[in-house]
Amino acid sequence: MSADQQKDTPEQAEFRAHAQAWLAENTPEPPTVRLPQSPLEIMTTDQLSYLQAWQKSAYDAGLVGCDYPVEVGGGGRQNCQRIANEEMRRARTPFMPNVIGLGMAAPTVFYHAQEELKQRLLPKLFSGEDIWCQGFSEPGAGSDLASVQTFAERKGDKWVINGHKVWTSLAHFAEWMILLLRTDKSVKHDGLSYFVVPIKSALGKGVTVRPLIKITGETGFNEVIFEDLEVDDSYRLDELGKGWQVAMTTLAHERGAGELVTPSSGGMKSESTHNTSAMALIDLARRTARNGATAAEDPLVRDQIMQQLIREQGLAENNRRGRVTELLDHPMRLALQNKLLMSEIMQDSAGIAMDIEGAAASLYLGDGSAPDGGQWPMAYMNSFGFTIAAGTSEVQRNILGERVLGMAKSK
Amino acid sequence: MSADQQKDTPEQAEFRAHAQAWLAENTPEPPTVRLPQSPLEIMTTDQLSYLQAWQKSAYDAGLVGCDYPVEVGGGGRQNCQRIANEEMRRARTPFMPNVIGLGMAAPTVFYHAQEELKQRLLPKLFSGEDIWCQGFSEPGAGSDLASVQTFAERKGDKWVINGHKVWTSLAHFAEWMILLLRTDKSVKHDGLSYFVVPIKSALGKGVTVRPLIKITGETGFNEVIFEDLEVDDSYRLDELGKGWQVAMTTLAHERGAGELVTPSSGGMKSESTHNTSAMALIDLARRTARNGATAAEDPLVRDQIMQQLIREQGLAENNRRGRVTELLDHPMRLALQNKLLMSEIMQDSAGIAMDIEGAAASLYLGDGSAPDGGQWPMAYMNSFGFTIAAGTSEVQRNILGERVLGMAKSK
Amino acid sequence: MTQPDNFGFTEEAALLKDSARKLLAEKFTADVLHGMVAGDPTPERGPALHWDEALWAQMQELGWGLLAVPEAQGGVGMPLVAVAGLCEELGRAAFPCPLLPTLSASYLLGAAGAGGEAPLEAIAEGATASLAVSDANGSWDLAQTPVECIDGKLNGTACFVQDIGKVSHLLVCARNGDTTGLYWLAVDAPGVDVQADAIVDLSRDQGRVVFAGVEAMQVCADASAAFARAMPAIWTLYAADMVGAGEWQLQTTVDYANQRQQFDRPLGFFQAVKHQLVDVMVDIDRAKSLVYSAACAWDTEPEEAARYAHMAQSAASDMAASASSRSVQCHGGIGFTWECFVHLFFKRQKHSQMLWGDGPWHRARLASIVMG
Amino acid sequence: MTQPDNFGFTEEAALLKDSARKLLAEKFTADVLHGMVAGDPTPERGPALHWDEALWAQMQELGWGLLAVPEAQGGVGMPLVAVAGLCEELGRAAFPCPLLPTLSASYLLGAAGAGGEAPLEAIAEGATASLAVSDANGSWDLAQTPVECIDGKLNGTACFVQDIGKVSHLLVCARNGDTTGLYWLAVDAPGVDVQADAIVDLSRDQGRVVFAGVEAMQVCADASAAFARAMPAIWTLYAADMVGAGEWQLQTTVDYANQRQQFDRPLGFFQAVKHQLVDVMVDIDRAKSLVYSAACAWDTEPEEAARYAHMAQSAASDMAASASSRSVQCHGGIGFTWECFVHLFFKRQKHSQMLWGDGPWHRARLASIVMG
Repeated sequence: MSADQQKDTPEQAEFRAHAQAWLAENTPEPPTVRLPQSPLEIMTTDQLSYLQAWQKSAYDAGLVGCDYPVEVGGGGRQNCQRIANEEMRRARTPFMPNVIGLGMAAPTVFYHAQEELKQRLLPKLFSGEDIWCQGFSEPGAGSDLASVQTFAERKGDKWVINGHKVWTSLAHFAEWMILLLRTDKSVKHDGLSYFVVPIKSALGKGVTVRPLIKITGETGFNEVIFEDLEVDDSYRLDELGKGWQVAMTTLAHERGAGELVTPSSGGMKSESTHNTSAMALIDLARRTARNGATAAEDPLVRDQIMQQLIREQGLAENNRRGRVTELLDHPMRLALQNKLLMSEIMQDSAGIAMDIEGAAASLYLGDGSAPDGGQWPMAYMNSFGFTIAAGTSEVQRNILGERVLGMAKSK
Repeated sequence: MSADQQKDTPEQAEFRAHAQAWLAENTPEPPTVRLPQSPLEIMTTDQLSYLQAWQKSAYDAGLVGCDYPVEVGGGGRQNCQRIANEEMRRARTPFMPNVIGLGMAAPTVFYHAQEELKQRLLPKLFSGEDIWCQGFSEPGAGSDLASVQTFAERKGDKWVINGHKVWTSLAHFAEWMILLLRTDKSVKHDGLSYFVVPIKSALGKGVTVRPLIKITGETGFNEVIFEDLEVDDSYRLDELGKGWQVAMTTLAHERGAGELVTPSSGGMKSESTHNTSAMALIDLARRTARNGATAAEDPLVRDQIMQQLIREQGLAENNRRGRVTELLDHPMRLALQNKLLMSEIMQDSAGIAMDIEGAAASLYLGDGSAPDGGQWPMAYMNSFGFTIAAGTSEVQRNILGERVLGMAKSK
Repeated sequence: MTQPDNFGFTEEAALLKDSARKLLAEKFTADVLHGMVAGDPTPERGPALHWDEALWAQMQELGWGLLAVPEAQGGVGMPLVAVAGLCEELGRAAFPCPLLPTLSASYLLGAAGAGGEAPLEAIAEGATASLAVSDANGSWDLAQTPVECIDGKLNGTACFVQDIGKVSHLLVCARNGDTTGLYWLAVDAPGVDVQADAIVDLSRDQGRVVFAGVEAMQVCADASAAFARAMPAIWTLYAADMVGAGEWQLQTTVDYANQRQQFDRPLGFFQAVKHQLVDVMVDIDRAKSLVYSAACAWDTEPEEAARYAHMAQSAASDMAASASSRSVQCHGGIGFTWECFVHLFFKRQKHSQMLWGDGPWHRARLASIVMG
Repeated sequence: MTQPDNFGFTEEAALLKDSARKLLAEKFTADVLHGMVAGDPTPERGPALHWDEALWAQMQELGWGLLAVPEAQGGVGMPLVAVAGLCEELGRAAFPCPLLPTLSASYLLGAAGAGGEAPLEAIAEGATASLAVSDANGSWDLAQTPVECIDGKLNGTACFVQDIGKVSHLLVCARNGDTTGLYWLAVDAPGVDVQADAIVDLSRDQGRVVFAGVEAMQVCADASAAFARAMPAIWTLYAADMVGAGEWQLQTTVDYANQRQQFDRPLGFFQAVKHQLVDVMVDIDRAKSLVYSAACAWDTEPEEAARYAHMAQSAASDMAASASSRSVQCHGGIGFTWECFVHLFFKRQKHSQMLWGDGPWHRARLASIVMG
C-alpha cells in the first residue's frame, strides 16, 4: 500500500483504484512534436492539439474537476482531485494545456459567477475545449495590479471595453479571458470590476491579440488590445466595484493557497528531462567531465546539488505539513510560500545546471552538441517568468511579511 | 622602493623617511594587559593608559593630525596623514584610543567651530589627552537619527540640556562629547543643533554615565543622561538649527567619505590575531583537524576562504582605485561602500572562523582550550556592532542607492 | 514508501507538544531564563551551571525523560515524531535541562540490544545521561572516539559532552580492540574527572571528561549498528530544538519590528527588514517540515532515516545561523546589548549549529547516500 | 611589491578608454546592437554571424587590434592596464568583434619567443586570430588540448573557439609528443573545417574547428611557459569585458527603476529593488578594482599576475551572473521580453561567466597558490 493511500477515505480509495486502472490503459504516448517546458509556452497548434486531446480524455475519465459539483460539469466528489493528481503524476501523463482555466478561471467563476454562467462555462473549461487566458497585467500595472486602466463604460445592458493587456499567456488560442478592468476612475481598488469575456469570437472585432516574444525566443504570451469591445453585463462576476475581491480569489489559487485543488499533471515532462529536479542535476553532473573526473565528484557541485535537493524536499514536506493542522501555527503560512519557493528553486536549479555544463551552457536548442538539447539555458531564462509573473518574488515576500507575520504594508 | 612610495611628493617622501626612522625606534612593546578587539571596547584604565601613551608619543612625533594647520595643533602638512598611516600599519603599532575624537570630532570641530574653540580643543584631542565620545543615538533615534529628542533650552548665554543618549562608546573615559540635540521641537531636521560638551567635568552635576553591557559581555559603551546640564553658547558649532548639516560632516568622516584622512593604525592587533583577515582563516584552517585531514584541505572551506580573500583584496583595490579619478564614474561611489563592505567582510570572516572551529567555537575566553583564546566567537558577536552602528548596513544600502545611483528615498 | 501522510503525528503527540508549550510559556519565559543564566556577563567568566532543577523534576514526573525508553523497560516508547514535537517546544524556551542528551543516550541504548536494557531501566527510573564520543577536534565519528577500553577499564578524554553538569550518567563510546563499544557508568564513578568548559552559550553546559582506568558496564562490544540506527534520531531532535529556538527568534524580532518606529514607520514597513524576516521564516519552515519528515522516516522507514535526518539537520543548522544573525541585526543597537534577551537564543543557536555536524558535513554525507 | 598606486593607468590609457566609450556611445547603442543581432528569435535558430564590420575596420585603423603587439613587431605594445580599459568599454557596448580573441592570441604569441614574431607582425598588419585550445568538455587546460600534431600536421577537434566567424587566423595548442606546442594558420587553410555553434549569446559567435591533417606554422614546441604567462592577461581582459557589460546592466536597470512607477512610487523607492541594485554595484566595483589591479600586476609584477587575475576573474564571473539575474528580475515583465535590450547583455554575460573558467575554478586555482 502506498503512503498516499494510507489515509484515503473509502470514496478516495475507490476513486484511486478507478484512476489507476484507467491510467494503466490510457496514458498517452509521447508526442512527435517538441513539447514546451510548461503550458505557458505552447506555441503551435500541433502542441496544443496533442495536449487538448489528453485533457479531454482525462476529463471524460473523471480525472479533471473531480471536486466540483456535477451540475457545473464536475465529478461531484470530495477531496478526490488530489488523488487524481497523484496518480497522474505517478503515471507520468503529459501536462494539461488549459492551465489558466483550471487553476484560476474555474475557481473564480465557481465562487463568483451566477449559476447559469457556471453551467455554461465550466464543462468546456474542464474538458479543455475552451482554452482560457487571464487579462490582468497592463503596461502600467504589473506588481501594482490595482492600477489597471482598461476601462468599461456602461451602455444600457452592455459594457464597452477599451484598454491594453500584456503578458497574456495562451491568448492566441483562448476562447475566453478572465478580465480585471476599471468601471470607475475616481477610486482605486473599489473602481475595479471583473468580467469573463469571449475573446476568440471577437478577434478583429474589438479584440486584437499580438504575440510577444520572450527572452528565450519563444512566443506564447501576448498583448491583447480592446477597442470598443461590447460585452454583456451578464458576463460580469460578482458586483460592480468588487473586482479586486474577485481577483483575490484568482490570485489565491494562482499562488497555491486556494481552497479548490487544481487538476495538474506533468509527470511525463518532469520524467523526460528531470526538469528543475536535483535528480536531474545529479544526472547531468555524472555526464559532465570536469578536471579529469566528473562534475558529480566535485565537492562544491555535490554541496550545491544537495542544497537543491534539500530545498525541493523541504517544499514537498511543507505541502505535506500544510495538511497537518497541529504542526501549523498560521493557516496561510506554508501555502503562501509555495509559489515563491517553487519559482526560486526552479531558477537556481537551472542556474546550477548551467554552471555544471560550463562552456557548453553557451549552446542552444539549434545546436546538435548542446547537452540535454539546450534545455537548461532555456529553463534558466524561463524561470524568470515564474519569479516575475503572478506577483514577483519581491511582492510574494511582502505578502508573507504582511499577511503571515503581520508587518506593516510596504507601499 | 615600495609601491606606496612611488607617487610620493617631495614633502611626502621626506615625511615618510621621518616616520620610518621614528617608528623603527619607537614602536611600543606589546602590552601586558589583554587589549580589546577595537578602541570601542576599551574597558579598563590599564588598557586606556597603554594606548593613550602610544597616541601621545605618536602625536609628539608628528604622526597624528599631520594635515591640520599648525595653529590648531596639527602638522601643517599636505596629504601626509595617509603616509603616516601606511607606515604605522607597516610598523604594527597599536591602535589609537581616541578613535571618535580623531575620526569624527576633529573634522567636525575643524569645519564648524570658531577659531578660538578649535585652538583650545584640537591639540589635546590629537595628543589623546582628552578622550572624546559621540552623543548621537537615543532610545528612539537609531537609524532615524533626525528624530533625536534631547533638548536644549535657551537661558541667556547658556543652554540647559535634558535628554538620554545611548550606545555612547568611551563615554566612561571621555572629557568631551560631540552632541546632537534639539533646540526647536516644531520642525524635524531644522530643529537640530550641534554642541561640544565637557562631560567629565559635569559628572554627577547634570551628567550621568551608566555602562551598558554588550552581547559579548564587554562593557565600553554607555548611556549618558543629561539632567539640567548648563553649557555655554560658545560650545555650539555652526548656526542654531544647522545641527543636521554639521552631523553630516561627522557621518561622512565616520563612513570614510570625509575630506580629512583620519590618523589610524592598528597594525599590531591585526598582526597578533590576524583579525578579520583571510590569512587568519587560512592559519586557523591549517591548525584545525577535519575528517582525517585539516580544514585547509577541505574544498568547501578553501572556496569560502578564497571568497573572503577576494572580498578583502577587492576592498583594498577599491580604496586604491578611489584615488584614480579616470577609473571612477562617481566621486562618492567607492568611498560610501567602505563601511558597508568592511563591516560585512569582518562579520563573515568571523562567522567562517567559527564554522571552521566547529564544536570548539562553543568555547569562550575563560576556557583554556578555546582556539585562538576564544577570539572568534567574540569577534563574530562584536561584528554586529559594526553592521549596526553608524548607520546599519540597511541604511548604508539606502545611502548608496540614493546618493550614488540616484534612486528615490526609501522613507 | 510507507510513510503516513501526517508524519504519524497523532493526537497524543499534539497533546504532548501543546502541554510542553503551555508549561514553558507559563513557567519559563525569556526573562526568567535571563534572570537565571545571565548574571555574570564577563567574557572571561569560567564554567557555569544554572538551571531550574525543580521545573526539570516536574518534567521528569510528567515522564518526559523516559519518552524514548521502550515500554518493556518501563518507559513510554513514544514515536520519534512526538518526541521531536516536545524538543521543538524546549528549544522555543531555550530550556536548560538534560533532556536532549538523555534522549540521545536512550536511542543509542535502545538500538544496542540486550545490553541496553538495564541502563534504559535506570533512565525509566529517573537517571539522566549524556553521550561521550567526540574528540578534541569535535569529530562525531564513532571511529574517532578518544576513549579506549583496555582490560575492561576506560581511558581517554571525551570532549564536548553536552549538559554534563546536569546528568547522572554517561554513555561512552570506547574503542575495544577492532571495534568500538558502548559503556554505561555514573558520572561520579571513581576515576572520572569532569572538567567543565567555559562556553558562550548560557543555556547549556558542556565539558570534557577524563577517564583514568574507569570501570564501566559494557552495553555492547560493537556499537556501529546501534550508532547508525540512533544517530538519525539524535540529529532530528537537535534539529527540532533549533527549529523551536528559531521560531522564538523570528517571533520576537517580528514583534520588535512591528513595535519599533523609525522614520515615522514601524521597522517592518521597510522591505530591508521585512524580507530578511520572511527569509528567516522560510528557512524555519523548511527545517521544521524536514524535521517531522525525518522523524516519521525514522519511525516508519528506518532504512531511509539517515537520508531524511541529514536533510533536516542541514536545513536546521543553516537556519540557526541565519535566524541568529538576522535576529540581532534587525533589533539594531538594542539587539547588541546583554540586557536584550535576543543574545540568549543567538548563543544557543550558534552552539547548536555545530553540534553533531554542521550543514556542509551533513550534505557531504547525504551526497554519499544519494550520489555515491 | 612595486605596483604603482594608480595601477599605471596613464593619461594615454585614459584617452584610449574615453575615445572608445565615445565612439561606441555614438555609433553602437543597444538599439543598434538589437537591430543587428536579434532578427531571428526562434530558439531553434542555427548559428548566426552578425556584426558591424565597417565599425570594426575603423577600430582597426585606430590600431586597437594591435595594442598588444610589441613595438618591435610593428604594434603599439600598450600596457595591459590600458588594454583592459578598452575592453571594459567594448563590454559596455557588447560590441561584437574579434578584439578579445585577437588580444588573447597576441599575448600568447608575445610570450612564445622568437616563433611568435611573424604571427605578431601579421596581426600588426591587420590579421585577427582566435585561440583553439578547449576540448568538448570545455576544459581550458593546456594539457587537455584535443588537437595533436603528428609529423607536422594538426589533427583533432577544438571546441568553443570564440568569434571564429570573425577571425582570419587561428592559434592552436596541439600536443606534440611530450609537450604541447603552438601553431599558427589561416582559418581557410586546407583541411580546416569550421563548424559554427548555435549559441544563446547574440553578441558573439563560437564554433568547433576540425583539423584533418592540416599544415601549420609551429610557433613554439612547448607552450607551457608562454601559456602560464599569457593566461592571466586573457583572464583579466575577459573580466574587463564583464565589468563593462555589468555596468551597462546596472545603469539600464537603475534608469528603469527610477522611471517605472508602481504603487505611485518609482520602483527604486522600494528597498527590495534598491538594495538588489546596490549589491550589483558593489559586485561590479569589486570586480573592476580587481581587474585594474590584475592588469597592473601583469604589467609590473609578473610573478604575482596569476594570483590577481584569478581574483579578478572570480569576482567578474560571479558578478556577471548576479548582475544578469537582477537586471531581468528588476525589469519585471518587460525584462522577460525579446524586445527589451536587457536580454542581449544577460546572454553575453552568461556566456562570459563560463569562458576561461568560472568563479569556483579560479578560486580553486587561487587556493593552490595561496594555501598550497
